[in-house]
Parts: sequence; structure tokens; C-alpha cells
Amino acid sequence: MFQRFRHITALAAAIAAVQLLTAATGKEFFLTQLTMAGYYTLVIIGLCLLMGYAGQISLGHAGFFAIGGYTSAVLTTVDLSAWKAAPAISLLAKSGILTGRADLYGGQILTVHPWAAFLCALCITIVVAFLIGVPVLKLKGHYLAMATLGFGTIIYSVVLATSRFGAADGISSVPAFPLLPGLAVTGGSSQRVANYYFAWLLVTVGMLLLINLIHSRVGRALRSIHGAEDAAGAMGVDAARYKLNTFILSAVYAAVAGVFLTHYNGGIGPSEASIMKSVRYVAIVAVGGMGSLWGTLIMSAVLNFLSLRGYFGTFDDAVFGSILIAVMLFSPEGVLKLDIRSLVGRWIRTDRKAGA
Amino acid sequence: MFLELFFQYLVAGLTYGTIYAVVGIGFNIIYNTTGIINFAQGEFVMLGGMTAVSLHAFLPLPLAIAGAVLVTMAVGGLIEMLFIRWLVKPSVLRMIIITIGVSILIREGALHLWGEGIRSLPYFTGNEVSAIEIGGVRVSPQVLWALGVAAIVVLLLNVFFHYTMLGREMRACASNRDAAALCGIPTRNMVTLSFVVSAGIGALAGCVVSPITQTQYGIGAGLAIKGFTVAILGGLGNSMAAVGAGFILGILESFSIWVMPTAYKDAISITILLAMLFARPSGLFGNSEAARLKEF
Amino acid sequence: MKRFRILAAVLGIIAVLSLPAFAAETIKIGAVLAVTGPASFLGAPEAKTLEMLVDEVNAKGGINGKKVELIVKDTQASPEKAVSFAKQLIDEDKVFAIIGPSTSGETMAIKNIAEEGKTILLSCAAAEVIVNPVAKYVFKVAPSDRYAVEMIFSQMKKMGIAKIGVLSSNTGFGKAGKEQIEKLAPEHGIRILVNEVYDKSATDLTAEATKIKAANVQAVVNWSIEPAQSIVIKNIRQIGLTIPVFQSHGFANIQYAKAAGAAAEGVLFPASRLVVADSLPAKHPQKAAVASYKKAYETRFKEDVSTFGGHAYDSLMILAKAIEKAGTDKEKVREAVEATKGLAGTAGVFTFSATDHNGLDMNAFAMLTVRNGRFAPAEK
Amino acid sequence: MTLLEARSISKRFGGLQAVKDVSFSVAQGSIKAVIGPNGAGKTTLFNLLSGFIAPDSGEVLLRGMPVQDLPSHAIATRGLSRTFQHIRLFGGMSALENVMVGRHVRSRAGFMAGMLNLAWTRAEERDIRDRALDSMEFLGIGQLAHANASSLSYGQQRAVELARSLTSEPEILLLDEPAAGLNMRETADLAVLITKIRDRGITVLIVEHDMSLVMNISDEVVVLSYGEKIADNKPLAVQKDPQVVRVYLGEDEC
Repeated sequence: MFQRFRHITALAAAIAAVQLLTAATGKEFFLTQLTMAGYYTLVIIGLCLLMGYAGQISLGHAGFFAIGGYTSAVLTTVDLSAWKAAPAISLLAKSGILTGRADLYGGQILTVHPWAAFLCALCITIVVAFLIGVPVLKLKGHYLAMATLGFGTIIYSVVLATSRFGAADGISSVPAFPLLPGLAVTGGSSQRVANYYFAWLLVTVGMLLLINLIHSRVGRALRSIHGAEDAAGAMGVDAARYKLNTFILSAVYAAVAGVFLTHYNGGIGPSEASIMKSVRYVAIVAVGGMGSLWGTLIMSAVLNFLSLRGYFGTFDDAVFGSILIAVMLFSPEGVLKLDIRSLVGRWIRTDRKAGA
Repeated sequence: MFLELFFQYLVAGLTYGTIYAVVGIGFNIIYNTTGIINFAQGEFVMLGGMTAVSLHAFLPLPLAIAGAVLVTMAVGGLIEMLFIRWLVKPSVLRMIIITIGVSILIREGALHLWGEGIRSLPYFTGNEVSAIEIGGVRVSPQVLWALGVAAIVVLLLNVFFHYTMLGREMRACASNRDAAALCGIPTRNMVTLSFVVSAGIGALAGCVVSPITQTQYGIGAGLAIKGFTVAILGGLGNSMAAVGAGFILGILESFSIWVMPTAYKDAISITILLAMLFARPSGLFGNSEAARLKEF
Repeated sequence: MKRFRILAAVLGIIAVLSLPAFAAETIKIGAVLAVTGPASFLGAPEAKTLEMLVDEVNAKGGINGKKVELIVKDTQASPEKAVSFAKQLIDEDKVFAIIGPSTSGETMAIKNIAEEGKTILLSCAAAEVIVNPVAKYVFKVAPSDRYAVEMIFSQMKKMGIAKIGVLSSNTGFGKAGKEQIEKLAPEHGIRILVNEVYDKSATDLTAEATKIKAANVQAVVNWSIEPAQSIVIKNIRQIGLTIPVFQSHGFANIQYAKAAGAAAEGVLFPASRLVVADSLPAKHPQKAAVASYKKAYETRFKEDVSTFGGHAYDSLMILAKAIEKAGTDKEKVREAVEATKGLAGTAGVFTFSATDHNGLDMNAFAMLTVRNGRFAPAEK
Repeated sequence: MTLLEARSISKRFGGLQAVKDVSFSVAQGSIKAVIGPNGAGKTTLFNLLSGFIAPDSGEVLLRGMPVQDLPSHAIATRGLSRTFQHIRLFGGMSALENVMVGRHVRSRAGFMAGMLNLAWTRAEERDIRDRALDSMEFLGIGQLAHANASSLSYGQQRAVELARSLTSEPEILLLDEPAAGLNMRETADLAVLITKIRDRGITVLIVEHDMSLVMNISDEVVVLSYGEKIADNKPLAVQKDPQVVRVYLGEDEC
């Protein structure tokens, strides 16, 4: 109980410390990539709950990210001013659901307000996750992997085929997302620090909710399903419903991240929906340790940050693949479980033997 | 005209289907002995094609293909020995993640070795424009080559797994590794062997489809997804079923192009596939009891 | 002991790498390119070209005596990475200008960022929307698809073609071309009977070809930059279609013609003069630029030039000329780029203005065909 | 009053008729035993009653309500709890957590409440913990609360499993061969324990293939042979039933 809050407090402190450190060393630009990494981390901790605690794999989670991002992007960029006269549109405009703004070239356009778009994106995600989850979660093992992969492929190819979604170009010129007066989710450098804190606030809150959840009655039920599904059933745990709810919850995490990252980047492209992205999410969960939210959080922050900074140049994928293999070979429970001392010890011993 | 079109689309579907099927078979071989899906299977196809093209620069075609198959088999065996062999009771997920990592490494290695350019082997018979015409329906001879090779491979595999000692031992490994080990079967070698065999089949597939699909360093991932799809749809572990499922997927795609915009081809075919999977959760030709035994 | 030495060496390398580069008197130029990943056909030659050019420029003593420092970032064709890198280059590395991105989607994703960061962006992607409407700092050096399409349509008029089928790949390149074809076809009295988009990684396109065959069109236009464009002409010929096939300027890479072999014979496509550099008349304005780039690239990388590498060449040349003229004040250089007139590059002769940030016209293209496995001018 | 009733239920697996036309009822507050030699269909019968498999025909009534088509978790919610012949504890959880899962049916915190960790959820959580500890104390395994479930001995695991079921305060408890693997002394303790559980107001239905445990404590005994019911009576009467005697003498128990 207290440990929970200690961890969360430590996370909050670490977030603040990183910001202060970047400010002190004049590296505040790092916050841009750290912010983006924060949103991807939100997706990944949601997926960690699904994989590590409900024991269900999803190779289609980029699809949910894309549903969130694209819904918000479309609704906040499609200009409705041509229909201003229509009663329905003017009613929506009066109620504040629609909002007018100037576009990049000085024209005045009328679009859905980002908050309304956000709610819309959440609703769509929940409905889609429900409709997909009911049949998909009946499958097991490789068949489940295949079905979720199929879902991801469908979202990807729909996004890529539909001109409303910008086809291969994606959607750009997505406006800022107003949070509070003077605070908005946007890529502008003046809001860099605020956006960093907002992204990681979302992660912290998301983490707190998940940690509460896994220590609650539901979390116990999820772990019992993982341990012995039939016995869990005999104890009254409705495995199908719990899996479905977890699936929806993790989809919502992905969609929320999708919405905010899209506003932060000012756009979204089909690569966010691609299968490789989904595979990356799953791989980071595995590297972080399947049942370890903290390990996953750390690995996600580190790997995404490094990748977004382009540290590995054209070897980005190769480095990622090597890390995957190395962690799975030497520390299959995730990096946090890596027993460094024994590894180093073994290394030194073999060294001595070789020297002798 | 309608009938002619129908058959032309059917031929197109068979072409797609053959490509998917030959990749799908490779998945099944490793699955059959280890119970894992090797996501680097698509990379074996790419490696086979690329190596054959490189060897063809100074070797006649049949030798180049044989050489490419051998090289890829060696790579397959090496991968198993480096990354899989010494793991003690690895979980299925762990193995899957490792194979994903390996597939990324092979792909990146190929990029830095061969560059991003495209290559292809020459058509085994005829050239880029030749086709065999049957009643107004035209089909490239290379498609027949691919079909023939797929048929022979499936046949040989069936013979191998059911009528040879080695094949039976590999199957014993698949159904119960501990029991197989108790019976004195060197299970570790069997796993290596399955990687070697499936790498070889992947490479052969890569050579025979190379004139049709062309070969580039990144081709593996897309093929692997399709191959995985048909292996699952057919029912894991059954090579014949994978071929059947490959044709179903190919024909679905082809006919979806006939009636719908091509851009939605994948969305349509995968939707139908998922519907089939929901109706028969253990694959079209699979056995539900057997499927239940093989879970994560 | 030996391990210690290795460790020390590794630490030393890391320390050297993390030292700030000699900041004094260099001109930093950023490049955001899809070097690997699905658009590596564009990004890889672009990156190689820039690398080569910067070496060349620096060997000659740099621009106005200042060395050029190139920072290449590989986006793998992902807009989100392009965004991250663009911000990094502008805010952090304080680059003078950015070359790239390779694809339209990525360019559109960072158009605002360049604009707000007041940094010159010289995009190598083709889509019209990049420069229309005009953004102050955003230029593009790839010829607009509009001119390629118009060239194809005027050729069709000569050949008496009025009904066509259109195929394109699901990439930014394919999409931009398709949109121009759809827009311009009515003006040229051309009807599109089939209009299909295929997957960029398609491995066989017989069904698409069959759809074209069933529609009884007089010609096919295919718009893509991927290997699929070789596959599609093979499949068209294999099912017995003999109608003329037009390709986009994305076909101007000899490896595609080689991959299609006999099926490539007679394919018509608009292309920059770069690909027929050898057969250009000596007095052609582009001759010098085109021939020297082709020679340098092919000797250094042992592979054929492509027009995409040429775009990178053009962007750096335009930038270098502007810096030579205006010095190292970003604002003045921007104006100098905008004032570029009659600069012969690989893609054509550039003449920018405040309303035209592309600077090319239909003259950028010549109609080419494939004859005996080689690119050759199509007879007029 | 009848708490649980089976009405001519049958189940066939391929060629094997595992349970054939079996009917019986369990009175509230009683201990009833189902016995029979190996392969008589006892475990199948249990799986049918607890919703793990659905009968081909026939009805299962729990307090007069048909439940044969309900999934196991729904039946558990209606007050039926069971243990397993092969112990099914949740690996990776402590013994206490295992027992706390037993309280699932009598608590209500869902996803939202769990994530927000509201005051009432915390109170409920404390209550679950207290009751789980109570059950463990009742079975004399309180000291094992924080041990990892999979590190316990066989007998301790059995006890944890039983505690898990008891924590749900079931109306009826189904015990699947609880004496398997126990020595005579432990079996005797178990007999006492089962009576104590009954005295708490929990109806007990127990499966055994060994008559000795059940004869002393059961109010009624059902005997199965090859899937069919051959006797259903007081223990003494069953022991004298010639058909039962024949079945048991004819079988060689290991």
C-alpha cells in the first residue's frame, strides 16, 4: 500500500529531476523527444496490463493508437464552414462543440473542438475494442496473435486506402489541444516544458490507476485467470468479461496516447498504425518484463527516447532487434530482473580462468 | 467474356496463393517440432532469393539456387544454435520475441550487405512477357514452376514426416518433447534440423517466386505476415492445410479486386479470414482438440 | 587486464563522440531522409548524394571558405520521426537549412515546424500541396507531378488515346500522381475507366492487370516508385494486354527497367534529363550539372543514378549558390533562394519566385522510353 | 429442503458414456458423498454440477433454479464452490492472495473502483483480507499466509484450496477427492474438519472413491458405477446393498 505511493512519488520526482537536469545542462531540447516517448509509454503500460496481467497478446495495438489519433485529427481539421448555414451545424457551433480558428494560410475554418473530438475518439475506441474483443478473446495462443495482427492490418490498410484519412500522406495541420488557459498540447517550443509535464502527468496518473487496479479485487482476479483459468471460474471470476474489460482499458490507453501525440506532433501518418509499430510495443513489454509495469515503463521511456533522437542512425531497427534478443536470452523476465552481479561475477570468473 | 475473366482472376488468385502457401509451409515445419512460430521465416525467403541472385552472377541458375538453399540452411541452423539451442525450457513468447529480433537483424544485415535495390532471378522458362494460354486465360510459366515446386515440397514433407525415421522422430518431438527425449531422440538436434529444413524450404520458395515477386531486403516481413496468416488459417502444423489456406487467401484477394477497389484488398480478405477464424477457432482444417494442447 | 584496455578504449571513443564538433565557422545543414524502411528507394540515394557532395564541397574549401557540416537523420519514412528530427535540427543543432524529407507525408508533417522555426526547408518530395499554398520557408526541388501528368496526356493526345486505366501505389508518391491525373484528365478529354490503388509491397498484380484488361482501355498509366512498377508491366504483358503503358517519372531508375526485362520495352515515361545524360546535346543547359553528378555518383557508389538522388543534389546546389551570394544570414539566404533564376540542376532549370517555390516547369521532363533494355528518348 | 438437485443428467465423450441418466438431490445442511470406483464418472458428475461442462441432457437445479447451461463462474456466484482433484492454485500469488480470490463472489469492486482505489474499495479490500485470514486460521494454516502458493507442500496446498472455497461462504461446497494423498491420520482430521464445515451451515457434497472416509460423516451416499447411479441411501444401507458390494469387490483398487 505505502510502497505503491512511494513508487509513484519516486516516478514524479524522477520526472521533475529529469526536467531540472535538462534545464541545468542546457539540454531542454531533449524534452521534445521525452514528451513523445511519454505518450508511447502510455500505450505500452496499457499493453503491459493486457499481456502481463490478463495474459493476452495483442499484435494490433497500434490500431487503437491510430483510431484515437486519426479520429481526433480528422474531426479537428475537416472544415465545416461550408455547411455553416445548416441547422445541425449551427446548433453544434453554438453549443461550443464546433470551434472556429485560423488555418496556416490565414483562412478561417470551422472544425470540431478538440475536447469534443477527444470524447468522440474515446467512444469509438471503446466500441471498436468491444466489437473486436468479444470474438478475438475467445481465441488462444498463436491464433489470438494472428487475429489481433489481422485487426491491426485492417486498420492500417483502411487508413492507407481512405483519402479522408490522407491516405499515405496522413493528416497534418492538426491544431493545438487546449487544456487550460495558456496551456495547450502543441509542439511549439514555448510550451515545451509544460507539454513534457503534461505527457508524463498522464503517464503517472495512468500508472497509478493501473497499480491500484492490479492490487485490487480485479487485479487479483486477472492474475488468477493467468494462474489457472478454470479454478478462477470456479471462484466466480468471469474470465471472458475480465479479459474483455482489460482489452478495452488498454485500448483506451492507446487511444488517449494517440489523441495527444497527434496534437503534439500536429499530425499523424499511417506509419503509426503499421504492424511494425504494434510489434515494437509488444517487444518493449517483453523486454521490460511481462508482468512488470515499472520495468516496461523504464524500457519504453529509454528505448523510445533513443530511437526518436535518432541515436542509432540507420541502425535503429538493428539495435532494437539486438536489444530484444539480448534481453530475451539473458534476462527473459525483463531487464529489471537481470541479475547483474551474478552475470558480472561469472564474467570475471571466466576471465580469471582464461588468464590462469 | 465473363468466364474468361473469372478464370483469369482465378489464375491471379492461384499465383498469390502459391506465394503465400510456400511461405506458410515453412512456418509449419518449425512449429511442428518446437511449437513456436518463427517470425524470421520471411527472411529465409528473402535470403534465398538474394543469395541466389548474387550467386547467379557467376554460376548457372540451378547451381545458384542450390547454393542459395544451402547457404540459407546453414544460416537457419546457425540461428538455432546461437539463439535457441541453449535456452532451458523457454516460454513460447520468449521464443517468438527472439525470432522477431532475429528477423529484424537479418533484414538490417541484408540492407547493409545488398543495399535497398531490387533484384530478381531470370524466369526459369520463357521471359518476363511469355505466358501459356489456355482458352483465353493466360498464365506465366513461372507460376506453374512455383505451383510445381510447392506440390513437390508438400509431397516430400509428407513422406518425410510420415515414412522416415527422422521425420517420425521430429514429430515425436513436437507432440511431447520430454517423452521424445526419454525415448532417446536427440530433441535438440531435431529442433536444429527443423530450422535447417524450414530455412531450406523458405530459400527454395524465395528462388522460385523471385522472378514473380522480385527480391528486396524488406520483402520478408510482408511475406511472413501472409505466411503466418495462412499457416494459422489452415490450422497450425498441417502443411497441406497451409497450401489450401494459401489458395483461399489468394483467391479471396483476387476476387475482392474484381468487385471492390484494390486499395481495400487486405482489409476485405483479412476481415473474411477473421470471420472464418471466429467460426472455427482452430483453423479451417485444424482439429480443435489438438489446437487446445498448444497454447502459450 | 585486456578487458580493461578495451573498456578504456570504448570509454575514450564515447568521450570523443560526445565532444561538441568544432563549431567554429561551419555551416550546419540538416537532412531528414527515409534512408531505410519502405521509402529507402528515395532516401538512400539522397543520403549518399549529400554525403558525396558535402565531401566535394569541403574538399574545395567549403562555401565562402566555410566548411559544411551535414547531419543526416533517418526517418524510416515515419512522419512522427520526421517531426522529432526536424525539431531537433532546428532547436538544438540550429541548422542553417533542412534538406528533405523524402516523402510528401513527412514533408507536410514538418511544414509548420520549419515555418515556425524560420528554417529553410528544401523538400525532395513531389506533392503539389508542399508549395501550394506557399509557405515562406518551404521549397521543393522535385518537379510537380502536374507537369509529368501533362506530358503524358499530351503524348496520349498525339497517339489518339482517350480511355485509360490508372494504377498507383499506396504511397505519398502514388497518391499525389493519382490526384493530378484525376484533376487534369477532364481538361485533356481523357476518361479514366479504371482507377486502382495497390499495396506498395505488392508481390503480384495479375488481378489488377485483369481488371484493366476487362475495362477495354487504350492505355495504362502506372504511378509508383516501388518495385511493384516492374511487376505490374510484367503482369500486364503476361495476360496478353498489348496497349501502351505509361509510367511515372518514378520509373526513371534503370534497375526497374532491368527487373521488368522484356516487359519494359516500349514503356513511355516522363523523366528528368539526368537519366539520359549521355545522349543530351552538349549545349543543353543541364548538360554540365547532369553529367558531372552522374559521373561522380556512379564512380563513387558503383550504382546507377536515380532522379531522387538528383533532388538531393539540386537542393544542396541551390542552397550553396544562395549562401555564396547572401552569406550566412538565414533570412537573406531565404530571399536568395527565392530569387534563384535559371539555375540548371539535375531535375531542370530552377527559377523560384515569391509565389513559386518549386521553380520548375514542364521543361523539366523529357518523354523517354525503354529500347533494348536502355532508356532512350521517345520519338516525337 | 433440497439445495442441489440433478435430474437425469447424461454426458457422453465420443464413444464413452461418462454419466448416464443420473438423478439425486442434496438436502440443505447435510453432507452427501458420491463414491464409486475409478472411472465411475464422479469427476465428470462434479464438472457437470459446477458448470465446467454442460450435460447432453437433463437438468441441474440449484435452489430450484436450472443452472445446467450457466458457465462455472455464474454458478459460483449462485453459491456453489468447489475444489479440484488435482489442486489448482494460482501460481505466482501468495497463499493469502489465493484465498482472497475466494471472496470474489462476495465483493463488488470493479475496474473503475479498483483503479480509483476509493474509500469503500479500501474497506472492502480490508474485509476480504480479514475474512481470508479467518478461513486460514480456521484451517490452521494462518502462518502460511505470505508464503508463495507454489512453494507449499501438497497437504498445505490442499488446505489453501479449501480455505479459498470457504472464504466465499458458499451455500454448498463440492470437494473432489479431498483425501487423495493423505495418510490415515490426516484423513481422520479431514473428516472432523468436514463436519465442522457442515456445522458452519455449509452443505457439503464430497467425491471419494474410498468408502472409509465418507461412511462416518455422510448423511447420504450416492454410488456410481460406469456412469450410472446404483445406490442412493444412508451409509449403512449402502454398505449392505448387494449391488454396491459386488461393484466394490469386483474392482481392484490400487
